[in-house]
Order: sequence, then structure tokens, then C-alpha cells
Amino acid sequence: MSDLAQQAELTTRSGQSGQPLRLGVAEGMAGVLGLFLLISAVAPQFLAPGDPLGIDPLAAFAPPSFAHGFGTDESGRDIYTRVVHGTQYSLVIGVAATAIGLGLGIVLGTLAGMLGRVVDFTVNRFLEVLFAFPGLLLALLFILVFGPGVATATIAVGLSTAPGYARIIRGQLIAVRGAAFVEAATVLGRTRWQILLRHILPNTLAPLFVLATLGVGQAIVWAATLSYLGLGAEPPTAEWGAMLSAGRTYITSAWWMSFFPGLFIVLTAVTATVLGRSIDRRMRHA
Amino acid sequence: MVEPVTPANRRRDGLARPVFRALGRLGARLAGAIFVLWAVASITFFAVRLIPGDPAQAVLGGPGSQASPEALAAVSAEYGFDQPVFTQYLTQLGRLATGDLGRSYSLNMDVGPLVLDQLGGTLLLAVLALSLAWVIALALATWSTRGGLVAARVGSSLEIVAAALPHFWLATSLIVVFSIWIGVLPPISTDSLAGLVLPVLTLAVPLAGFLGQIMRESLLIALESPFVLSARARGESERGVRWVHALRHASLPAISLSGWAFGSLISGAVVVETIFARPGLGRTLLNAVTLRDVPVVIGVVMIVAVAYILMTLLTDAVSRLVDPRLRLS
Amino acid sequence: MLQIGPSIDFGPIHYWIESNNCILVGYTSGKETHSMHTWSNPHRAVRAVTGLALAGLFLTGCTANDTSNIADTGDPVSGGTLTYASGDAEPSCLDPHVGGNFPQGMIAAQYLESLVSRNSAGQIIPWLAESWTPSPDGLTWDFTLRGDVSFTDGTVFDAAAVQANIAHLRNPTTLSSTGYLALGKVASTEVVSPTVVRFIMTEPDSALLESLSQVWLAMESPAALERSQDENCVAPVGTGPFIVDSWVKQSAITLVRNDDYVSPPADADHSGPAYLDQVIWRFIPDSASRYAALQAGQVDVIDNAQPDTIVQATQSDSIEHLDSPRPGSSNRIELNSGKAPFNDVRVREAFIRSANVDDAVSSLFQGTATRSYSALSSVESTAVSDPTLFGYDPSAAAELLDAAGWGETDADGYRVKDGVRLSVQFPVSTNQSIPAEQSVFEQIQATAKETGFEVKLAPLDLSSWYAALATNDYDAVSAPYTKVGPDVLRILYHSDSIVPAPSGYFANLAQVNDPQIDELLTTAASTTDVAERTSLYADAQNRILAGFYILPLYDQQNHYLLRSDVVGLRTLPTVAVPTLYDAWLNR
Amino acid sequence: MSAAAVLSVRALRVGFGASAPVVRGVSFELAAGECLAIVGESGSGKSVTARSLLGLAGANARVEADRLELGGQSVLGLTDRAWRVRRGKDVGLVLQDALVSLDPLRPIGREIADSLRLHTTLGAAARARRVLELLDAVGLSNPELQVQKRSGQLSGGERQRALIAAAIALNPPLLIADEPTTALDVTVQAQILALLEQIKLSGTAVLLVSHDLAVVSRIADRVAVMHDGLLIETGRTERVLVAPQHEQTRRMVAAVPADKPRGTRLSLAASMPLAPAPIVSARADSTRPTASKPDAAVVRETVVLEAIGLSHSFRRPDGSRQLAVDDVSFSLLRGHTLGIVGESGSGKTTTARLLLALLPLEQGDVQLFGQAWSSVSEKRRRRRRASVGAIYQDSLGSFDPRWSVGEILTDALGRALPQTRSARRSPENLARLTTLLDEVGLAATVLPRRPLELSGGQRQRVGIARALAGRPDILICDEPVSSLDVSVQAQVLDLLDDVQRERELSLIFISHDLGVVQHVSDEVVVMRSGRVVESGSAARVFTAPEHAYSAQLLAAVPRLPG
Repeated sequence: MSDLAQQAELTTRSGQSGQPLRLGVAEGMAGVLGLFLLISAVAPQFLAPGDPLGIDPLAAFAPPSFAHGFGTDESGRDIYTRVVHGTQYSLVIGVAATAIGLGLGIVLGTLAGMLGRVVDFTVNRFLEVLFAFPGLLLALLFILVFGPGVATATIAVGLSTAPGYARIIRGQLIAVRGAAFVEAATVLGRTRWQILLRHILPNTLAPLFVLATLGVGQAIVWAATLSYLGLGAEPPTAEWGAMLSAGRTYITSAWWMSFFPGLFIVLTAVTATVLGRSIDRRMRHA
Repeated sequence: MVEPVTPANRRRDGLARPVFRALGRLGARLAGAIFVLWAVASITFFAVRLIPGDPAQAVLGGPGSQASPEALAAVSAEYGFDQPVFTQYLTQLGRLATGDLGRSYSLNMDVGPLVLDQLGGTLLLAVLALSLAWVIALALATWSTRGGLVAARVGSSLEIVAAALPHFWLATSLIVVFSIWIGVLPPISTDSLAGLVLPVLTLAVPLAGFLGQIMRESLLIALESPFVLSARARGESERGVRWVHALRHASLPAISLSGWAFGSLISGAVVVETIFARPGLGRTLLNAVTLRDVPVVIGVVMIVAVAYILMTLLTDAVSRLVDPRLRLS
Repeated sequence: MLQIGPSIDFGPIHYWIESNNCILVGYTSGKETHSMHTWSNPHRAVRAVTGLALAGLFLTGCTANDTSNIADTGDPVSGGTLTYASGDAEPSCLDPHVGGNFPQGMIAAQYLESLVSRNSAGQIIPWLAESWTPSPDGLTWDFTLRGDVSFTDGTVFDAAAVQANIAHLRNPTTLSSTGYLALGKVASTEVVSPTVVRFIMTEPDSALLESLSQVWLAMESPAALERSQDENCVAPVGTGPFIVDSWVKQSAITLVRNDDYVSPPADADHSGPAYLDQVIWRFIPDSASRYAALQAGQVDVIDNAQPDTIVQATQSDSIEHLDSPRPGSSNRIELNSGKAPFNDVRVREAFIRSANVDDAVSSLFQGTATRSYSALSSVESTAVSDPTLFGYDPSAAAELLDAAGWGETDADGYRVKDGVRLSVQFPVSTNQSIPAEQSVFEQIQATAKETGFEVKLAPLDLSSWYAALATNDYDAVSAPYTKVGPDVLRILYHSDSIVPAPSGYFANLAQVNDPQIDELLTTAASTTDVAERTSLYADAQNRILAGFYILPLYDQQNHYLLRSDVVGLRTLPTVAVPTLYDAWLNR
Repeated sequence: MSAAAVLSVRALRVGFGASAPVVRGVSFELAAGECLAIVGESGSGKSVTARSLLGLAGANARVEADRLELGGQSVLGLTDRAWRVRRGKDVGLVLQDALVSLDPLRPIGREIADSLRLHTTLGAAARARRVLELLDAVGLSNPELQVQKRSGQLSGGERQRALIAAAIALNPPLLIADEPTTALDVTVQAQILALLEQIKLSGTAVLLVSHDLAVVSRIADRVAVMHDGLLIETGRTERVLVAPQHEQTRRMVAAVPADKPRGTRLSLAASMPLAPAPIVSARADSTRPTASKPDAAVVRETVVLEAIGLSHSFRRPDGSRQLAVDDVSFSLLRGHTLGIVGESGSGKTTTARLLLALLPLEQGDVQLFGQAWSSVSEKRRRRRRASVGAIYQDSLGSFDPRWSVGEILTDALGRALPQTRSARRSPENLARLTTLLDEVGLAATVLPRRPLELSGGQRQRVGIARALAGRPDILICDEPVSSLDVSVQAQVLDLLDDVQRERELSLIFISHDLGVVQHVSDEVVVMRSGRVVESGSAARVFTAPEHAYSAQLLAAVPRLPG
């Protein structure tokens, strides 16, 4: 589940490749989508005035039409409405899981990067062990202990992304710590704390914003996977993974039930990636 | 400031040094691997201790069962649940050290043979998916860096979208299209070629997106590097530049990522094996988790950890093979 | 009672999402010991059988479809491989003596046979036993066995073999649950002659024949039983039309034809060996994948068919539908009358009136299930149905709530009393309720909300679900219970069933504690006169229904879909498991 | 020139995309056995010109010319396929730094054999033989052993020879060498130049591209000075360097520091307004005591920084220790500049970091104004750090990338960084910053900009401003001009000279470039492999080196003729 670790390394590398700021079209589209998702999360009624839980048994299994753009589900609920209203769950889960993973990663990474060899060695071994649990495995184990549900799924995703973040933060910290400008600050007579606060932390943490943007997309995909496996959000909650899971039962007769929630998961992840990389590039070239 | 390793001072070391160094490195690797396995076993052991409920109850069919107190006591004694936790832990470690993974609560068989049985199918899937992902990523990377803005944009967009595809959605969509609408590929996976296509595609496409992004970026860097210019100045063709020089460099980050990729394929196997009704570790694990079958969970976790460690060693070895510079340090 | 009552031993097996309705069937036999006293009186038995015959109509209704199929397609052809895809979880042991659940029973019916069977009219018919005679006091039963049958390992089937099987079932180390409980009144067995075995009872047991008809009490080779349980679990040896050839765990079980087969039950369509060369028995838990595989022709038969696929199948020429509802209780929601808010009958009625079940069932089951208004399965002749009690009437519900003191409404539109919201905890077992059923609950949740009920659906895995029940942490729950005969009512609604077993489980989930109902059910259980017994059960059911303890939904669903070229597949009229003996491939 | 011109270029124009062309009409010819050097600063278009001659200007380059002939045949508008036949066979290319110009993953033997594989029908064994011959020809000892190695396993000189071997594998009539010696140590540089000269003498036409006039003067027959996409001056080497005609050429010649006495201005009029020029040097002709001839009484008064037996070692990957600095001693006198010179790996930079107390000393001591400096705790040292400033080679890396120039300098002025924008813009703060910028010749407009947005010269000026902000007595400059163009280098060296005089600073000046050190230093320390091989007054060391290594270094320094 350290996809985002790879993503981050990727952006670091792409920053170096010195490509011009391309992808203007993609960024524009991602911006529009991002705005749509943001409105969906904050004020879903604005985009979909209906009730995401409102049933209409007589209109069940309606294929996409003018009245129901994305069709209806087995209880006649409008899928467009549910997808829009589901954004907030997915975004909150994604953001919370990323915050947990990033928070843990910052603690572990800072410990390893700042507190000398012994701590670094210990934390590194610990991370190595965590890496030996493929992400979903760690999440499943966590859910096994604490039981399924949205909260546990969120924490589980956060936990399983933490090692990746920790490794990035540690690397970043060590790179920044050894940077020439840190030495220059020492020569200017700055204390360790001043250097830490003014130089090392800002330069370590600023790139994390980009990382977090990329991470939210991946976290949403993973949380949806857990929901899909019946270990996350529960129906009839309009969470995308849970909707997809419910729709999967009817895949042979009502493909739209699983297609659209899945499409939004993909679009959200793509949007997060494109925006994250664009922010990153802009920060680098600023 | 370190003196560069010159032929002279390396000859001085004689033959013994490199051999000892290699042995030392191997030893350190082995110690590291054993440490990781020990830690994985310990974490899993204590984590499952935290699972609410009486493990003896789980053996006898969970809380819905009607196990008598006598049966519970008998099971407790048989499985050692009545021992202090630390004793149980040591017993467990001792058994693991001898390769004994214990007995499944739910499957009425020893975990070792069970897990080994399931390993094959998952490995086949993972290896095929990893290979296919490499092929797709390589093709995409070489094609999209051939020049031309359109190819670059299309390539980059394809990679980003592919990397964002959740396995479960991709699998479902592939079944709908290829099994239900077109009806050319079976929705249930078997080890036949046709039966492997959809699950392997499901696992390979998102991975190819990741690998492709990385490969394309590093390929671009490699293609701009001076040694490529040198090669071109020697009269090397574009194809030669790519295949003799650039791709080798571009594949390095992707190779070292393949260890991680393997782990993510195992994660993906949980979903894919369930949807395509394929036997394998992933499905075994998910079943064991829903059934609270602790020995199977530990068994799968251990075998995945071993596989992951071996995979890491393998990717390291391949990296060393591709990049001889790594052999020196 | 309690020792026997809730025989919910799942053994080591748990279920996938779709393995819903079948789960509890396996425990049926255990309760039958109490329900069928009257069988010792042959005269009354006949009348009881006619009652069952009515029930049997449902079964014949489905199989008729299939038999007509044979007529169209000419003479059966031997050969070929049939692939069966089950939605249930893979058993951990193929010997149904061990544990004893429905998935085990389904596959075991292909290679194991019982002493007796039932025909589609509900009559007990000979199988491995040619005839049987109970003593007048009902305390001994002599079974005369067929003399020409051997197990597939060559061991002769004789009285000693029966004795060994009974001993195996009763041996605690076998960990038999279903079979063990079914034999609760058997004191011992005696070998009278090689072909006659005698059952000695501790008290009369009118359900003995029903019990023995079940696949969980089928006969296995005594030589095979001598092996370790691990070995026997992998390849049990019986007398059936197929032989377990190999079992690749989590993939498939391969069965091959028993060429020496001679012992079909009396109601089989043909004699001699089965038509099919080989059967591949797969487990495909994902219902969509399972149906897709059937459509693609990758498998020939699937069980646990979902409503939407059944509808699709009926429109298709290449797929046939086989519907075989199970005996026992109906699928219903039980309201926990043991605690607030459902300790008030007005609130219970209000809930039932506020739930729009009809629309839900018709939209979700799309005509594949019929609405039930009874506590019992429609295959039970004694079932009492009262549609008037279960009509959707939100305004009546609102009045009832006002009357019960839940007049206030909070900001979210839920009823409130003394600052407490009118909440209904509804744990749902994702293993036992199929998606369509879970959706029914969601729709009930939505319609009940309009009246002011806050239904909190909690989809749980089996362990958590049982835990929620054991800690009395529920207000409503759906838990189907299969058992032949109205005696199931005693299990489900007698106050004794509120007392939990050591594991915390209890069967009276509605927590009906009504001395009058208790008395009616106890009396009925000991009444041998069919008419009188029927009337006692009717009184009890009326009281249960009128007390608004339950909200009936529909029968326990048991749907199979098969490729049209699969001919002759039927379910055994005992517990509705499929048998492939008569099946052949018209290719 | 000769009728048999190997290369003939008339009005070559190269542009990229829609932007203005970077080569705007360049014409020259090159005959067999002749060496033409194109000299220019970064951005002048010299590399693009060179690469256009191989058809490698880039995928989106527009290459136009009135004439572009290789061996008498026009190569204008050739397809890539046609170019490929010529590359390597008709023209070879040698790039800067063979560490990355040879594929670091492949043995050099394979790299060299590639040319043979692509253009000849030789079999593998024949190719292997030819590779050994080539390695022998370029003076690589032990070719059989070296052929298996990759560029990373060879020394800088060895791999540059290998790169040349690859370029001349097919005896192309034209060899283009683009900055072939730039990253090399001075002694190695001399060897490579000798090799190129030998190749030239064997009849190959050599086109040498370089930023360094002194380097090209060694082997070039003719020099073409390139500036802003045009050849501004072409002529015989001696003539161009001794009597440059064009303003820009004069500026470049003047900027070469070697052999220019201490205090001589290197930058010409164009950069004069930066600072007033107090030309007269009180010290230039004085006979001050030097480190090699200490007069005890005077030394005690004037020594500001003293290194006594410094040692430091690094841990190697295998755990053994490697001495990087070994018993190094010297003294810096007030107002003097002490130059430390040495090749890569000589321990110069480690010495600088030891002087700045950024590394722990294993032996010896550094004393500042006669007081313990490196042996005290950082806490006690911190108060005195203001008196020691530092200037770094990689000025960009020495600035926090998140800070603007204003923030960097405000911070360096010793104040807690004003947190608010308004505080940073307070008149008082602004005035102090402006004064500081004035001193280093920068306008206040750079204040809001980030270092990344500045040119190399501007950055180094900001670096100097930062070092001066704390009013130091001593400046430790570690390769401060190494990555700058020669004219910018001249300006920065002049600036350092100015501020030293104005502020009476004492300087430690570390460089690999003997010319620069010779120009700026009063005293010189020559280091090799962590040890001091020779020290003394600059005048003495550069005229009469006592140690053989110093003499060897000195001999290798490229100088302008005359």
C-alpha cells in the first residue's frame, strides 16, 4: 500500500527530468473534477438535491436515463445522487486515513531521521518488518483485531500507508539535514533548534503536502477495497466501495450499479494524482 | 574524500577480502531476514491475542456453536490456550522455527501444507501479472518517449488512469465486457491460458501504470544523459540507444520497485482470487480473517513475509546484475 | 429441551455471503425427534403423511418442470462431466457425520446414501433399508437391509456397518452435531442378522425415520471410518452413485461414477450406475461470478441463484430454473419483545405496520419469492397465514406510536420518548442474508423511518452476529430455522428457548414469553391426534401472529439454475439437496 | 584554409522551437591535422554548434546553413539514418566527464567496440583486438585489465582516454571534443591535452570546444571566439590571445587570473561600476613575513587563524578508516589571503570544514585569535562564529530554497528573522539590506527573489553578502569561483579583493585552480592526499617550488601565451 511512496519518488524524479510544465489540458480537467468533488463533499444538495437513501421500489433497477442519469439501484435509489452524496464519505475516509498514515509516518520518520543511529536503526528495522506485510494484509490483520467498520477501515488504511510515508520522511529529513544550507546556518551560529525549526522541518514537511494529495487518492481506493470486501462502510451508506460491492451482485443485469461508483473512485484518484503532481511541479518551478 | 577504489589497492586485498565480504553480506542478509520473520511472527501472534473471544470457541465453530464446557477445556488443553501467554508465544516460536505452522481452526488440516498448496496458484498469478505489467510498462514507456507530444500525453494519461484503477472494479468490468457481453473469456479463473487472462490483466494493468510512470520518467532522464549522446555520436540507432543503453538504466528503479510490487500483487490477489474464484493465498487469507482462523492468518502472513523477503533478495540480485556498480559498494 | 434446542453447531464451517438459507437446515433432524411422536401409530401416520403430501406439492411443482424436460429430449445418454458450482463455503470435511451442515449434505448426497428416503409426496420410502418395523411400544425398530449392496471400497453393507455408523455418529470425538442430536433417543443398536439391525430407543421417537432419511446420517464404509478423521474427511466412502476421487482445497472436488452402483432410492428415475462419468464440484462464493460462469458454460449447475439472475434465466433458452423451498420456518424478522421498545405490543405492531414489505419483496425478488404471512414455511401443512395482520399502514402505525407514548418527533424525524429515540438495533448476518434480503431490510429501514423508527442495520459476519444476539444487543433480527413439521414453533417460541446455551445462543429470538403459548406448544408436541395437534398449533400460531412478535417475509429460498442441456437433475425430497444420479447431459 | 577542408561551415544557424536562434550564422573551415578551438562562455552557442555538426542538435532543433560539408559532402538535411552512417565513422565526439559520457553500466571495452560493431563487419575477436590496440594508443596502461571495467571503476584520466578511444575507433577524419578536460585535475588535463595534440598530429582534424582560453591555447592552431551565437573573432591562437581585437575577447583574456599579480583587476570596464577600485596595494610589494619564514614576535601579533596538526578520517564502507586530512598546519595572517591548492581528493574541503569546526577534529587544534576554537563546545563557539564567514562553491545549495534573498540576508544580519512581511519591509531592515547588497554590487530588486531565479554570479554575490553580514574578520572560501564562467569569475575575484581591502579581511581561499590561487594569495599551501607538501609565500611557491609535486602541478597549469 505504499503506492504513494512510489508516487512520491516518482514526482521527485519527474521534477528533476526538467520537463516543461505540460499537461495543461489534464490539469484543467482535473481542476474541474476536483471542484465538482469538493462541492459534492461540502454541499452535495447543490449538485444532487435528492435523498441518497430515499427508496422507490417501483423504480428499481432502472438503467441510466434522462430521469436517472446513472440509473437506479435495487431499491430504486438514484445512483447519481448516491455517488454525489458518497463523495464526502470517501473524501473524509481518504483524508483521515492519509492524515493517520502521514502523522504516524512523520513521527516514525522524524524519530529515525533526527535521533541518531540507534533510533534510526531500530525504526528502520521496524519499517522493514512492516514492509513485509503487504498493505492489505496489515489492514486485514488490524480489522481482524478491532472488527470491521468505517473507523477501523480508515485506521487500517492509514496504518498500512504509514511505513511508506515514514521512509519518505526519513529520507527527506536526512537529505535536508545534510544539505549545504544547514551547514551554512551552523556557520552563521544558529542553534540546533533554530536550524531544526527554520530549515529542516519546513523543507522536510512542505513536500508532504503533495504526498498527501497523492495519498488521498490511493487511500480512497484502498478504503473502497475494504468496503468492497465487506470490511468497511456498510450499506446502505452511500460510500462508493459499499455501493460498488452492493452493485456487484447485480452486475449481470444492472452494470450501472457498480460502474458509476467505480468510475468516481477512479476519477478521484486520477484527479488527486494529476493535481498533486501539478502542485509539486509548480512548487518546484516557483 | 574517500580514495577511489583503484585496481592497485584492490589487488592488494587479495582474493580473501571479497569472499569474506560477500559472506559477511550474506550473513547480514540472513540475520536481517530472520529478524523480520521473527518480528512478523511476534506481531501477528500478539495481534491475534487481542482478538476478542475465546480461541477455543473459535476452534469449535465460533460463538454460534454450542460447544460444551468440557469440549472447550479439551480444546484449550490441546491447543495450549490454558498456558500463560508467554509460554504460548515461546511454543509458537519454537514450532515456527521447525516449520510447523499449526493446525487450522476451520479447515480441519495443518496450515503448512494448506498454505503451501495455495502458494502455487498465487505465485503463478503474481509472476504472470508482474511479467505482463513489465511488458506493458516497457511498451508504453518506449512508445510514449518516442517523441511527439501526443504520444507523451496519451502515454502519461494512460499510466495515471491505469494506476488509479481499483482491482475489484477492473475485475468486474473485465468480466462484464469479456465474459458476459462478448463471452470470449471465462469469468472463473483456472490455470488454463484463457482462464488466466482476466485475473492476470486485472493485477497487471494498475501495476503497469505505476511501473510505466516510473520507467517513462527514468527513460526520459536516461535518454537525455551524456552517454546516450556519446552513443548517438558513435552512430547508434534510436533502437540501439534504447535497448543497449537507456532501457537498462530506466529499468533500474522499476526493478527495485518490483519487490514492493510483489507485495501489492499479494494484496491484489485477495480481491482477484475472490472475484475469479481462484484458489490461492489471498482467498485463503480473506476466509481465515472472516472466520477468525488465527493459525491460517499467521501462516499466510508468514509465508507472504518469506516470499516478500525472497522477492526483495531477488530484486536486489537482479539490480546487481543490471547495475554492476551495486556490486562494488 | 435446552440441550437439544439450538443445535447451531456450525462445526468449523462458516459461510460466504450467499450461503444464507441453507445454513440451519442441517439441524433439522435434531428437532424432529420431538415433532414426530405420532409415527408410532401407523393409522395416524397415514393422516400425517397426507398433510405432508400437500407440502410435497411444492416440491413436485418444481421437479415436474424438470421431468417434462426428459420427455422432450429423448433417451438419457451416458457420459460426460458435469460441473456444479456452489455458492456455499467449502466444507472442511466431506464426511457429513462430522459437524453436519448443508454444504456437506449437498455434496455428500452424491456419494453417500441413507437407510430411508422420502418421496415427493412426503412418504418415507425404502433405500438402503428395504423395510422397517417398530415395536408396538415404539421402543425398538427393526430395519431389514438390502443384501446386495457394497461400499465403493468393497466392504459389504450389512447390519454391522449400520451399527458402526451409528457408533461413529455417537462417538464424541467424531464431533458430530446434527447426526448426534438426531440420535438423541437411540439407546443402542443390535445386529440381529447380517441384514437386520435393531435400534433400541430410550423413549418412543416418531421422527426416527425422518432423522435417518437425512444425508447427515448416511451410511459410510466401516473400514473407511476406521481411518483417521483427517483421511476420512478427504474421501469418505459410501454406497452412492459417485465416488470422491480428489479434493483440491479451495478449488474443486472431483467425483467419479460408481460403476457398480445398484441402490438408487425407490423414487429414482432409473436404475444402475449414474449417467455422468464425472462431477466437478466447485465453490464460487461470488454470486455474479457464479452466474457469469453458468452463462459462459463454464459450469453446468449453480445453487444460491440470486433473484435478478433467476429472472434473466427465465428469459433465456439456455438456462433452466429449479426452485425448491426448504421446510421449517419462514424467513421472518423477529422483534425482541424482551426489552424496550418492542416490549410494548403497540410498538411492535406499529413497526410491522410501518414496514412496506410487499413493495420491497416484489421489487427485489422480482417475482421469484412470494410474500409470507406465516411463521412457518408454506410447505408446512399446519402453517397459519393471516395477511390482515401485516398490511402496510403508516397512519395506523403513527396512531399506535402516539398511543404508546412515542408522540414526539426529533429534528431528524424520529420518534422520541423521555429523550430516548425510537431506535431499532438490527444486526444482519451477511453470511445468512443474501444481498436481496439485505436490501429488503434497507427498504424496511427507509419506510419505517417515515413513521419515525430509526432502524440501525448492522451487517455483521457470523461471529459478530452471534455475539450481538448472545449479549441481547438487538431489537430485530432475521434468523431462518429449518425443521420439518410445526414442532419448530416450540423451538422458536417456547419461553424455555430464551435461556441461553453455554455459548450464549438461544433460539427464541423474539423472546416470546407467553405461558399460554408455552402450554399450547407443549401439549401439541405430545398430542398424537393429527387434527387436535393441528388445531393446537394453529392456536399457538394465531397467538404468535396476533402478538406481533414476528414480521414474516417469504419462504426460505432455495433456487438452482442449470444449463438447459442438463437433464434429470432433481432435489431429494428429504431436505431439498440436489442429486445428480438421474442427471445426464444432452449434448 | 586548405583546399581539402575536412569540415566547411558557412552561415550555420540553429534555433529551437519558436524562440530566437541560439546560433546565428557561424562560418568556419577545418583542415586535416588542424585544431580549431571554439571558445565561449556558457550560453554562447558553442556546444550547439558542435552538436549540429553531428546532426545531434536535438529533436526539435532547426538547423540551417548556407553550407555544411563534412569531407566535401553536404550533410544539410540528412535523414537520421544517413547521419548514423557518418557518426563515428566521419566524425567522432568526445564529451566532458567520461563518468557519465560512457555508459556507466557497461564495460568500456563494449562501449569502444560499439563503434566497430556499428560501422564495420569485424567479428567479435577482431573487435576485441582492435579495442586493445585503441586503448594502447590512447595511453591506457594494462588494456587487457581495463577493458573489462566500467567508467566508474576508472580514474578520471583513464576514463577520458577510454572515451577518446571510442571516438577515434574508426579513425574519423574529424574529432569534436566538447569541453574534454573541464572536470579533470590539472595534471590529468595536461595529459589529455597532450593526447589530443598527438591525435591532431596524426592528421585528424580536431574541433575543440571550451570555455577556457588557457586550455585551448595549448593545442589549438586557431581560435574562434563565440559570443551570443556569433563568432566574433577568429585567428591564429597566439594572435587572438596576445592581441585580441574584439572587446569581448579582450575581456575574456583579461579575466584569466594565472600570472596576474595580486591586486590586478581581472574584470574590465563593463563590470567596473560594481565597486570603486582602490588600486594601490600596500601589500603587493611589501616584504611581509610569510608562513614559511615566521618571525615569532610578528606572528603572535598578526596570526588570526592557526591550524596545528589537523587530522581527520572518514569511515570507508568496509569499516576501515581513511585519513582525509593528515597533520595539516598553517597560519593565516591578518589581512592576508592564504590559498590552499590541491587536486581532487587532496583534503582541501575537509580542511575548510575543520577550520569552520563543522567536523570533529581527531588530532590537532584550530585556534582563532590565539584562542581555542575547535576544541570548545559548540555553545561557546557559537558567539564567536560571527567573526568567521564562509563562501561555498555550490552557492545555490547553501541557501534554503524556501527563502528569498531578503530573508536570507535578514537572517544573516543576525536578527531573528522578522516573521511578518511588514517587519521584513521595515525601512530600517531595508536600509541595512540595501547597504549590504550595494557592497556586493547587487540592486535591491533581487530582495524578493529566490536564489533559484538568480544567475550563478548573482548567487555568489548573495553568498558573499551573507558571509559579510555578520561583520566577520575571516572569510573561508571553498572553491568560490569554480562553477562560474571566466568573466564572472573575474568579477567575483575582483569583488572579493575589494571587500577584503575595505573590511581588512583575512581570507582562506581554497581552489583546485592554481591560476586563481596564484592570483589571489599571499601565502600558499599545496596539499596532496591529505598532507601539506609545500607551503610558503605565493611568490616563492609559484616561482621556485621546492617540492616536486608543486613543480609538476605548476608545469601543468595552462597559461596564455606571452
